[in-house]
Amino acid sequence: MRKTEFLGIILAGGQGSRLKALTKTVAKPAVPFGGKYRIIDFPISNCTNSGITTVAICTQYKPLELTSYLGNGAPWDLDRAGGGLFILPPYAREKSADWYRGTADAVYQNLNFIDLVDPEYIIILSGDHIYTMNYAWMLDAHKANNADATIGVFEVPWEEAPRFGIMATDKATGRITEFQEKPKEPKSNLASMGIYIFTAKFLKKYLEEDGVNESSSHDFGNDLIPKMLNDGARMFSYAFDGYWKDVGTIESLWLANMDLLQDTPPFELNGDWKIYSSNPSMPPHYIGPEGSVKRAMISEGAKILGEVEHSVIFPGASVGKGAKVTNSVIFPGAKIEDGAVVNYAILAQDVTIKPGAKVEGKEGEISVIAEGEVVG
Amino acid sequence: MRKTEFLGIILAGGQGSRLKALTKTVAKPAVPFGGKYRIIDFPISNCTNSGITTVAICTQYKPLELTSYLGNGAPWDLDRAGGGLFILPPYAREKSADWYRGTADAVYQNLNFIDLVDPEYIIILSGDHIYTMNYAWMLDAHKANNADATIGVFEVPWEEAPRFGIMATDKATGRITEFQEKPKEPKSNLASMGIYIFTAKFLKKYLEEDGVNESSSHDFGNDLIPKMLNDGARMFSYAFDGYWKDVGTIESLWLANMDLLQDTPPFELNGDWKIYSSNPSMPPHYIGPEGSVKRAMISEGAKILGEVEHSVIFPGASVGKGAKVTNSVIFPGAKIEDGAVVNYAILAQDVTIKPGAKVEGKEGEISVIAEGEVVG
Amino acid sequence: MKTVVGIVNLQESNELLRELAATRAVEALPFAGRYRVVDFSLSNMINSGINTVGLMLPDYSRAILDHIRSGKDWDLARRRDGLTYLPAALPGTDARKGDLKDIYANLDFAELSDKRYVLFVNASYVYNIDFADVLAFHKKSGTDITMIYKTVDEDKEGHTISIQTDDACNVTDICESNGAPKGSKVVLSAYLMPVPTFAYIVRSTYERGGQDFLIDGIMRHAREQKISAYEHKGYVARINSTAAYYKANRDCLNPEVWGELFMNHDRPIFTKVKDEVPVQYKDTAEVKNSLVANGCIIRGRVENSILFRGVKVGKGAVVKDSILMQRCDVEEGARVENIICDKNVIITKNRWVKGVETFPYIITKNARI
Amino acid sequence: MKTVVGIVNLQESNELLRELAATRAVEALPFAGRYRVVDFSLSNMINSGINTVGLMLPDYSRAILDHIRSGKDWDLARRRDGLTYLPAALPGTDARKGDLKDIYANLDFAELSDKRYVLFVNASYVYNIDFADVLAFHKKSGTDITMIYKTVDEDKEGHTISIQTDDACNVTDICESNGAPKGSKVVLSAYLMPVPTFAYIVRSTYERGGQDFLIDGIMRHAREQKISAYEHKGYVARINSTAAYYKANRDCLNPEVWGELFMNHDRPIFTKVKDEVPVQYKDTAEVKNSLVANGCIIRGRVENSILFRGVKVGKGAVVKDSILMQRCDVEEGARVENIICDKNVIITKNRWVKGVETFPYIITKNARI
Repeated sequence: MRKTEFLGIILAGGQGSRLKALTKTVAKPAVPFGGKYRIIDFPISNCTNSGITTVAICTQYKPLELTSYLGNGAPWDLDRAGGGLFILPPYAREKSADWYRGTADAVYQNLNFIDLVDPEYIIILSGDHIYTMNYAWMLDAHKANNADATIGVFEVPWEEAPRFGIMATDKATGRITEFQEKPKEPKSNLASMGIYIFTAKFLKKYLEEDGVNESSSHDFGNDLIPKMLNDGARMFSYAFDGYWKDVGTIESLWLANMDLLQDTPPFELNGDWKIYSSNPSMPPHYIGPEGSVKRAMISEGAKILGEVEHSVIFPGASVGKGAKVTNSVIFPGAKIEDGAVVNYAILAQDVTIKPGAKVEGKEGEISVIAEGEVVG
Repeated sequence: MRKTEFLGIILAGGQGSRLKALTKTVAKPAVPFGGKYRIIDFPISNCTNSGITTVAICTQYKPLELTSYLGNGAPWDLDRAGGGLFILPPYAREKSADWYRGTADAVYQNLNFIDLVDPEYIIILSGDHIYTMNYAWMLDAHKANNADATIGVFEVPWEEAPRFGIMATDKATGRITEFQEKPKEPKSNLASMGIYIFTAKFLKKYLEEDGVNESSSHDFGNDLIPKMLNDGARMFSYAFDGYWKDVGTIESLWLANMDLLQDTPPFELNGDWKIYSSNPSMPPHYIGPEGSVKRAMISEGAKILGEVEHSVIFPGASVGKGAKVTNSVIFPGAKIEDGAVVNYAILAQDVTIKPGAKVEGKEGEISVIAEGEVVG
Repeated sequence: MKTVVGIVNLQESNELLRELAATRAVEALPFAGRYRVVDFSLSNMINSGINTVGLMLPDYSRAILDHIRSGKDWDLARRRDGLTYLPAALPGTDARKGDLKDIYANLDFAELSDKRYVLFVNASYVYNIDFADVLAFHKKSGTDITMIYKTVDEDKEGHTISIQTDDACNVTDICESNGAPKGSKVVLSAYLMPVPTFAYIVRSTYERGGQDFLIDGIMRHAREQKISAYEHKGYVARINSTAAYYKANRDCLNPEVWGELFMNHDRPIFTKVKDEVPVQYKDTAEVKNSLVANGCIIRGRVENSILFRGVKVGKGAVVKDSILMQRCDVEEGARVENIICDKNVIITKNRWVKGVETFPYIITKNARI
Repeated sequence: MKTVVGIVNLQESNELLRELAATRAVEALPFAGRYRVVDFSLSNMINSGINTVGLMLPDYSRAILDHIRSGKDWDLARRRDGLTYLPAALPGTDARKGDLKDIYANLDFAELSDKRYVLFVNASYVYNIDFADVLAFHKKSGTDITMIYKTVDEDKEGHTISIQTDDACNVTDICESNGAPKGSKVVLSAYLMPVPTFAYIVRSTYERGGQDFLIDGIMRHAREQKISAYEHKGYVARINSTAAYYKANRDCLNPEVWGELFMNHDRPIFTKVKDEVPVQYKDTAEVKNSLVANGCIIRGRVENSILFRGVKVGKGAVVKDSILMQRCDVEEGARVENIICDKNVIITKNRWVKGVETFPYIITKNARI
């Protein structure tokens, strides 16, 4: 294995239990998003675009589909000799065998992997968030500050600050003075995005201490960051002002998809910063002679013979003649047969809506049909 | 993931505890062999050469170095779109988290992976043996016999039969009539090689039964094969008459290496059936003006300034001026400095023998120096 | 199919394709919104289990090399087997025209491949086939050579080679003609035969002054070699003129053709992956009977058209019966009908452009109208 | 180095290389038992972090295409960036000789790459360098172009371009000569400059009738552009004649050169992987001061020689001061001295062959002596 300067570690074990039916068979990072992507495509593509060539993905809950999706890393150009994509499940060891005890534990349990790669800097990312960001610039800031740790933050409205992990900083330098986890009286409105760059040696020291500390919950936010701050480490904030979304609930997932349909979306997928994903080898989608599509995002292999409005349609989905799909998100391979009606819904992979059947939710109460189910 | 007809599963979790110092940091399948290979190169290369394009490797003990060695499977041409090499460690699950309970359990725990690949036939291999074999021919026999299972066997001397799992067969058809595990009174001298082809559906049924059977030891040889035979399944033997070696002890590992040095080796590595391995990107080895090499196998990047006889030298190892290496196996990167003497020894990776120092074993008592150690 | 080595011939004459093929080989022409013509031959081989493929580079090799690169998107970037580029014979060594010279220069590729059969295909045809069926047919036929044909269901124009067969599917006559009536058995320029037979035909024909593999090689040896014919019953298009190109693209607007060519789960057509965003339809979009590739942004009206990746259609713009290649931009209020726009064409605001169906108006690369 | 696009020029004249380069480019010559000359340029780029590399195909492109294929063994089979083959300009469009025509035809490769700098190297040189140092030097120098040179430590023969520099490492004169005395600053035909500068030089020179990048492009613009010179202090060999080829191979028998070129842990030289077995030395082997590649089987005496993959030396045979390429077979009792055997040569039993050191005897491919 080749030495790399900057190692990416993506924590992709999240169960995403608030996504209910959508995470019955897959982990949250493998949930489809935006007409062709999976959530995890965003942090991985950010890594590739930031020039990070060795990326480790810590899996846990329902790892199989995620592992199969990631394959050998080729879609993200991470099928590299002596580097590339590594999947790190919480494997059973000689003596103990547990799921990762916390976010920090997932990294701690893989310290021997880190030693093998021997990076100078490590970025810890979450596999759950939708955003585009150049981590190379964040590393530049980390180096310029001669920092031990740099934490990505974004401004939230003051009234929402109590819901987040808040970083109080020195305005002039960005140095973090205090960390407050969901504070009643926030000292700042800079919330942590769960993106950390650490100088590798520094991180290893803290992980080794934390790993054997019985009273720790082994979480970056709860345990390591406060401890580091207490010890007077050089920790800086790095402000991000783009689109950033945790799509942790059905409503937020639906809403983030609908965001893409605005005339000028708050989040531009179409720029130079490409999001890569595993490709389904399908032709351009087909709109039939009686089809109609308005305010929609539609992907390859879809076949639209009916009407689609204000919806996101994934590869290989089909909408039959006279069928009507509105305000909905249709995952790959779902079939909406002739005359069926789908409104305010998310249909998971390979769902079938029989001719004339109806799936109708409403705003704030999105209807969800789980993978493979047949309605009507 | 693409459907494949013939899935290879290699059980590579073996601790190889009888290899002592050599398996302190790596699993047995990752132990070097034959001047440039690792043991696991043999079954993987056999798969590639037999046209098997999806290969799963069940790891367990010390998986990290093995995982890193296997990389994305490119050396074996297994970095394929929708197939290729998959590493299956015994990952911790929601409820339970254990090491594989037995050889069959390693496969049982990965039934969902098998469903994803959806093969018609599965070959189960061990990652511990040195041999070359065309599994495609074995599959042809399996199909021709319309078999449920086909087991690779080789003839052993009758007096050694009690040490093996023995298959009593019908001479005319090769159909297995009885299986005896280390029998005192063997009914045949056909020993099982631990190579099984199963029709996938048939195997799944037995694995599912066995997986929940509390009284089973979850082992192919102990549990599944006898049960299948009892049930009257169509099980056939497939005779192999080439070189086959379990290099499970220091002596047998040393001996198998020495076998390669015979004037006409019992095991030809130089034929059309290539053994692939991860390549170290090193130049042809250099023999110095005062060097001398006789009856030896020497690989790339080695630098021989002294004397080498009846020994196997791996990539990047060096033998200093006036040093003498005889009857030994020198793993990658080991340094034998000027004037040192090594006889009847195995030096593991990156061992250093200081100038003038001596490491001397004798036949039947091979000296072993563990990875990274410095002698003298 | 591990016993077959595939050779893809990129030597289709491009004289009838006018501006479209001025700087690229016919086989490099963009097709059906996302593909290049050559993708079909390569994908057919891979899907049939042929892993050793030689690609005979045409004179204008740049577009092909750019498209295929390492062969990774076809899973042909392999250490053994996989894709091998076969460069054309050096100019100057021989003044002859035709493909035979280049086949002769690369004959050792097939001979040294350790394979038993050669599948030699001309890549200017669009179809989706399982060559394993052809191999099974060939083995059963007991003949020396198997060629693939299509019984055409309408009159065909242009240079055509057609065959006559007996009841046992053996070829009794091969002839060259200009056009072929409905019902003719038209050759798809795809041949399966043992490597030694292939080498014998190429060598003996070339060394006696032959120029063309089909005409000089196969036709001249038709008496001496037993030839059987395998009928491909599915959709076939041959891209040998602008009209044929235009028609074949529009055929893909038939959901049955679209499904047969592209949505066969066991035989997908692979192409270079570009990671475009799904199509964005805005409020004012009106789209009927069209193929729209990822990366497009549609605000206007699109009918009976094929839009390649990254095309923009502005508000109030109309695109009818047209093919717009990568990154064309039809600005607000513009109107195009029966045209083929090559890459990066801009039709500026309110501009109208119209060709006729039988002779579509071709607008060359990077033009701004 | 992510801001640099690499272009590898394979246009070294092969006239001085006699039979060895009769059917392959100089850059495709086998070297040091396992490599091809082009491996150094490619590996230097990859090891320096340059991931976008264009390879300008020579006239005889077959050997290069066979060697590099998808670029996978150099980790250049990538979806983005990675390796792009740049075909030569079409013959017939222009009768000029020289490399400039082909550079001009492929100029858009650099211009469309989104990179800030071009590193343009001639691949007929053998050395191991970190181009990141060159980039740092270039940025610090504030000049338009940086070229790499080597101060030669002995008199050089053959066509040479050498430079004069001032104390600030800026080039004050460039001249072409036949041979260069010890201490000359000899150009390695490797240039680093911003993409627009490169495009300007190529375009303005070619469009005014220039033929050669170095002579017409760089030398003619030397007054107008500020040029700095980066000294490479390590080992360098230029492969431009049989004598140079023979000497460079034998230089690798010096453990220091061997170590510097090949055993630098951060900068390995990549090549096509062949999966050969380690060398088998039998009881009667006697080997001194030699490089022996995997796959060889040695039963005889080998001295001061380089043996490529799969060479066999029989019992009682002697190989002295020679280079034996892939799969040569020196049978029992044969004796070869000061010869270069191309691939697959067989020296039959008891046959003696001897050349002289300054003009080694070349035995062409597949010969049986």
